[in-house]
Amino acid sequence: MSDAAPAADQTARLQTRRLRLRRDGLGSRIGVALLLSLLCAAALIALAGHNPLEAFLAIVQGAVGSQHQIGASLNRTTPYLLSGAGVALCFRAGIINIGAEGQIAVGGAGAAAAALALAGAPSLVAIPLALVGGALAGSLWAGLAAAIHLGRGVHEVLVTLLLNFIALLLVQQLLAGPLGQPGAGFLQSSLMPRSAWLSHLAGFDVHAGILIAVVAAAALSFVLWWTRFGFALRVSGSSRLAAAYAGFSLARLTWGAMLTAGALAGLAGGIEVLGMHRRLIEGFSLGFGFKAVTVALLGAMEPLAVVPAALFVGLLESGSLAMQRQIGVPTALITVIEGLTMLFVLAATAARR
Amino acid sequence: MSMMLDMRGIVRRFGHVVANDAIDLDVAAGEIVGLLGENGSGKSTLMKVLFGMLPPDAGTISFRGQPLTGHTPAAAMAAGIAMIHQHFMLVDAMTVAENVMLGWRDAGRLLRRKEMADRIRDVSRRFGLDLDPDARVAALSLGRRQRVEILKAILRNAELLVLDEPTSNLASAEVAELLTVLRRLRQEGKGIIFISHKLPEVLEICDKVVVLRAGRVTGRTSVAGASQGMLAEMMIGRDVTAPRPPMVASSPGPARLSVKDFLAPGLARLSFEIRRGEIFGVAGVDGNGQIELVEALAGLRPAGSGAITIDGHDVTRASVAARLTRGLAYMPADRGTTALVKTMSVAENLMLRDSGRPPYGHGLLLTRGPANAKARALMADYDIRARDPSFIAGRLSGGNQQKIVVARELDRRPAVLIAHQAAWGLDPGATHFVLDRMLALREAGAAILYVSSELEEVLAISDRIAVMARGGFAGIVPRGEVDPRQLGIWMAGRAA
Amino acid sequence: APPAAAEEKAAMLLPGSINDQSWNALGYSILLALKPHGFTTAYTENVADSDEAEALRGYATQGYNIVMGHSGRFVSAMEQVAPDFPKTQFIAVSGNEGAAPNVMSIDWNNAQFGCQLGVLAARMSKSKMVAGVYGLEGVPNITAQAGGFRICATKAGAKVSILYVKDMEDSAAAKEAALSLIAQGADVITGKLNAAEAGLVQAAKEKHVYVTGRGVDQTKMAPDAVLTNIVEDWPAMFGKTADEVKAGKLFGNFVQYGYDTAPVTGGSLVYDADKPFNPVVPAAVVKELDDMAGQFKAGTLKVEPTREDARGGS
Amino acid sequence: MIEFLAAAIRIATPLALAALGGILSERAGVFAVGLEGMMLAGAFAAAIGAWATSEPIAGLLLAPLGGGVIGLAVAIVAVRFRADNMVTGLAVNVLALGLTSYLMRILASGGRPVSMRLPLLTALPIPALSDLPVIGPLLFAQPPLTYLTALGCLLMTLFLNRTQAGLTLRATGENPEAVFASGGHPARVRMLAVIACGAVAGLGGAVLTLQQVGTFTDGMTGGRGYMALAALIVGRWTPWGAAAACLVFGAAEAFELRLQSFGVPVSSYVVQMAPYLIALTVLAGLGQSSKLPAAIGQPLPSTR
Ligand SMILES: Nc1ncnc2c1ncn2[C@@H]1O[C@H](COP(=O)(O)OP(=O)(O)OP(=O)(O)O)[C@@H](O)[C@H]1O
Ligand SMILES: Nc1ncnc2c1ncn2[C@@H]1O[C@H](COP(=O)(O)OP(=O)(O)OP(=O)(O)O)[C@@H](O)[C@H]1O
Ligand SMILES: [Mg+2]
Ligand SMILES: [Mg+2]
Repeated sequence: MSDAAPAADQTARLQTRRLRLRRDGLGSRIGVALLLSLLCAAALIALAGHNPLEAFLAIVQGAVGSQHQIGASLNRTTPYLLSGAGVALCFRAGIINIGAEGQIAVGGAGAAAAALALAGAPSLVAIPLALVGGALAGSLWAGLAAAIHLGRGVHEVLVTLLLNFIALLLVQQLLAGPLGQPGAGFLQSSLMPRSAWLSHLAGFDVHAGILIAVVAAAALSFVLWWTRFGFALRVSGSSRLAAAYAGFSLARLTWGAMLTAGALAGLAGGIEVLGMHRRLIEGFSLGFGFKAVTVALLGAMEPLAVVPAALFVGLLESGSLAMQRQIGVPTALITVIEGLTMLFVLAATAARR
Repeated sequence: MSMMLDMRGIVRRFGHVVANDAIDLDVAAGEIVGLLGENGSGKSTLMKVLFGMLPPDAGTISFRGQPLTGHTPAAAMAAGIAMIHQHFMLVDAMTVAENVMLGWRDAGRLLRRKEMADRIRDVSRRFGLDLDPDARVAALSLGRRQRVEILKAILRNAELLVLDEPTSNLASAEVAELLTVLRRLRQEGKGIIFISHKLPEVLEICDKVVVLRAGRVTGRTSVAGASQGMLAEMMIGRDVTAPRPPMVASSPGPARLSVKDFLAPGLARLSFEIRRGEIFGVAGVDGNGQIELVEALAGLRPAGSGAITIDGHDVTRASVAARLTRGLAYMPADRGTTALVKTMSVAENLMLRDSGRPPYGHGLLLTRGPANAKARALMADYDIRARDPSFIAGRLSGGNQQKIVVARELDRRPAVLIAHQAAWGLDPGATHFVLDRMLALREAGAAILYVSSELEEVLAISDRIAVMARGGFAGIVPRGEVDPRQLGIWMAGRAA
Repeated sequence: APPAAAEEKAAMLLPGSINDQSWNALGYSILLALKPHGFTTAYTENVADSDEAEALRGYATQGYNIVMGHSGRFVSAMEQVAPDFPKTQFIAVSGNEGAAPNVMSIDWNNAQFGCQLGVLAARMSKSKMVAGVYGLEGVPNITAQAGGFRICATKAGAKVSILYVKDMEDSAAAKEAALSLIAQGADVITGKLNAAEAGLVQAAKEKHVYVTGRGVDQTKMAPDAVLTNIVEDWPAMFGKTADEVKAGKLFGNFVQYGYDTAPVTGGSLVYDADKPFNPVVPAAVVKELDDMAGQFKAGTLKVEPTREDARGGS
Repeated sequence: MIEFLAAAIRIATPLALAALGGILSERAGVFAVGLEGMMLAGAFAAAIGAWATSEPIAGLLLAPLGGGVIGLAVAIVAVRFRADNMVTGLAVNVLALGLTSYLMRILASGGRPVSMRLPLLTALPIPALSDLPVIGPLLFAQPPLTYLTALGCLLMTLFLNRTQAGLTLRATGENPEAVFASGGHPARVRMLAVIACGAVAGLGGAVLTLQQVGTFTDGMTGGRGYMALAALIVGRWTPWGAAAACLVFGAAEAFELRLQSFGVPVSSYVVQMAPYLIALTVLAGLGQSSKLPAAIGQPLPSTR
């Protein structure tokens, strides 16, 4: 067979996919949803007595107004991208994993423990091992959820949720105990050894995490569309009966998806610790997990599309800080925008299902 | 004579399909009208329009002198129409009494449970329905469930009763009981619309018959003096009866599929063998263990005890994947959610069970180029009419969807094929095609288990025929020795 | 950016909402207190932990001379950001470490005030059982106050029980914790919580026991139940530093105010505008507490609580 | 001991009210993940009502409205637009958190923070009964919303089992087609059920503001909605069962506080895990939730 045939097939496939996107108008419907939530936000800003345009301008400037701001936004994007891609993978398989929050927390602790243990090791050893430590810890936590879910038939939403609460307490316990910095003014670990700091990219205040995250999202997209495992996940997400009929083990798929998502969330935690705080600090993971769900949804559960989705949330949040600094619109507004966006996107994408 | 129901010029379209094309239908009090027609001829649609579940695109309905337009099921019921759907509309988790009270004004806003239970017992006794108001519907047989539906209609004083294929799920004893009840209702002056594909019972119970074809009325006749052949001709029109594929007596080879002392929930102990080049047909009323049997063989349900071997290899506890590797193919009856993933493309559905093997995949990876090429080839071979392999399977017509399943399962050159309702919902051409492929597979030496509730189909292609009743085989006969009366007795051998 | 014409600017980052009627509201008042010292002010509330560095950097970039973080948790982020802004003074409220040259922590001596509350509680208790409700076990200023409370109340002859709640903002849970302690016989309750402090006062009010609060507002909530409040005098602590920063000085140390740093003591016990204690507190007890303050000032009395002193349980 | 039970009852009350609401929603076939947001909105509305009028009754009237608004959002997105129930629930939780905090800020409008000191609903001892030994003070000297919770269990049980509306609601969660075919409106039933769920859960939130704390703070429900959700599953979707499960959770939390007082050798963080571990253990012990309403989470077929 000539090489031309598959290539032709591929372009045909891409074309139909693009056509399908256009015909279903998925992209434009998400666009309308975003627009609607911004309109609602504008109304709320006006209600608070501020000028919505001015506020949005402040958000934009705060998000991309300078090289530094861009870097900050990218850093903010990183954990959302990583954990959101993992959540998207689970959602694809029909597993509602809302445990990213706890997995990030535990992952951060794992990375911190590894980095502290590796004091003295060169960066080339310390950073990868610490990140692996974070990913492993996140996986472990997600695995625990999978085990309870599969073993005892408890709904995954409840398991992952309850484990979130436990994970946060666990990290506090670690900080009050073995990982804590003696005499520190707060629940925090000692500073990581410098060799474990995730370096900044030249010229930007952005750490290497964003690269890892983009690579991970691309890898996940590859897994989803080009591997048998991804195929099985997609089948089971569409119909569990069909997946069983196809000979895929639902339990194994659940393990696979949960462990992968856990590893990514753990990695996100590790990157936060090594790249942002340079130490494990109480509450560093609060709220990431639920936003990962927003991001996965916004990205229509497609890891590559999670990139712009995470970027959107990252920009929005880093911009919103600037908004409050400059014109005093409360940041709670951003939570409102996120909630509204989720709702509108849900309605928009479900309408034609 | 003034008609109880008067439907005039009903038109209903679904996209390009004209399901009802200017249909007129009258029913008088104390009359049973048979509604006949091939699959997809528009019977159910017409009834849904009558019952207010679908708005018509044109036409008028008048019931007992009152016009019915833009109505809802609630309004239809209030007017005195009751509908018994092909798939029962009962809540399994609730009791008979609760199902009866659901949505019924007389039950009161504050439910009068005791009074209702008494009334249920009363009517149930009067019509010989034998229903316990406190029984949970989930625990009732299909025949009983249907009686619950009839009970609902009687209790609500329905004047017009619509029964959409009420007998297709019933054993013959149950059918007889149903017909008795219907006669009784006719005596009481109710009107009845009776939809069925089974001509003998139509001739037995109906007063007149209306025949639909492709959404139009192609015949009306009074039953007196009508014959089955006449009705069949009105239904099928110029199309001659489906040609029966020629069967050559098979030369029995060694056993390929063997089932010994097999026991699983919902099944009685089963033992049988299917040999090389043999089609083993399983007939019987749906719900007698067919689904349990095929799914257990396919590896989708846990086995209780006993042994299943394929070509001498024990697969009793093997996974679905392991059975696939041993050469077991399976066409499930549930096309919608098991056999196909409707949101995925034709190509992806063709590789559903073979994604780990060339040309679809290699190791952990999918090989999309070769997979698409293969899909094109299969689409040509099996006449799957889709624009290209990336077309979404759920948007194809039912027949083309089924062809995907057939292509996928046969292309693997299976040693053993389990086909469950393989021609379900297919038009005659497509049915013919599927049966042809089965026979070709038989020639190639496979062992085939062909399970269908359509006796005709089973008789047409099986070397041996078994009848399933109450989870076991009521009897097995070779093709040459089939006695239709005996088959009927076996089929009815199921508790009411 | 062009140098702002001799404009002095101070910004405050708050970990929670300024509406919590407790810790963050206090932080907001610190900021307001800098206005008379000639600063224009700005604040950001609900700063997530992951945003701390970013928010600090944002204000520093905008040319704020003083950038404050209203929790010890900000120290870590300040240490990261400060080297890039050598002219900005970063101050962590209630941290306990500094970093030269421009990250400082300011706190008050929790142990001294905790100790005073311990004696007050022991004296006012009829059951000789007193209790404290805290959050974040192991954080130094919590350890200091809870430990100081236990050491001194025990010395004064009372049995002490300490409970930690999961969330310093969850008043319903804190109230429940207080109720459980009262049920066990405690008749004076103290604590160091944020929004949840109101739960303690509410519980004491309902069960007719005594409580200490964290601000005169809480006296208004339950004038009969509240014995006194620790009113943290952050404006004074910060005002002093702010003036020096304005004069061009930078600090990289940890300053702890207390009775020994008078006249700025970092805090005081206040019942309402003109009284330090609820009138039910006997004069003898008031005198005893005043004497303690004197001893702290003179350095003759020192309390140095350990994690063990602040442990949960009785 | 009595105190311990009293504590369990207090902690259980907001959970139980929310769980009662959740039963309405889940029995009608919509997962009640949004309980947290509904409670929070209810707590907020109650606080606003009581603060603006200085009358706790006004808060009591507004609370169902607050929760109901969130219920309406779920109803529109999950029922009308047929979006995934779980994710919709999570989304409204985020929305409620943001919206209540934001509106609090608007009230404060940049200046001095509003200091909400709300009048609390006081205990209403039932004459005679409250004088009974032991159970008198325990059961018959409660504040109004606690009585309402018990009454709610009773009414809800009657409603579900003894009324046409309750029958229809249950049937909608089991088999909406059957409801449709018997003349009902499954979509309407689900919408109403979810809105009612919001209203009842809103009262659950009001317990916190009007009966326990007397003020509103951001995110003050602190995960109680999720515990209520777990409770109604443990309680097998029955009002008394869910209430019993809430009492178990309440007892677990009361136990956790007392455990700390005994001075166990682990830190408070470990002890604080107890309620969640207990919930998880109970759920795992129950195993497969076999009696889940059959059609829960399944969108209604479109009429198109
Ligand atoms: N909801 C629908 N959407 C699109 N097409 C429909 C729909 N319902 C029915 N049709 C089409 O209308 C035609 C008539 O269908 P109908 O169900 O009335 O047939 P029927 O006579 O009841 O067939 P059967 O004997 O199989 O029950 C068919 O072509 C069918 O595919
Ligand atoms: N044949 C059917 N059997 C069962 N359910 C159906 C059938 N056809 C449609 N439905 C679904 O049942 C629901 C009917 O609910 P309902 O009648 O309350 O909604 P509606 O008709 O959209 O609106 P309204 O309440 O305003 O009349 C619809 O969601 C519809 O999709
Ligand atoms: Mg039909
Ligand atoms: Mg039919």
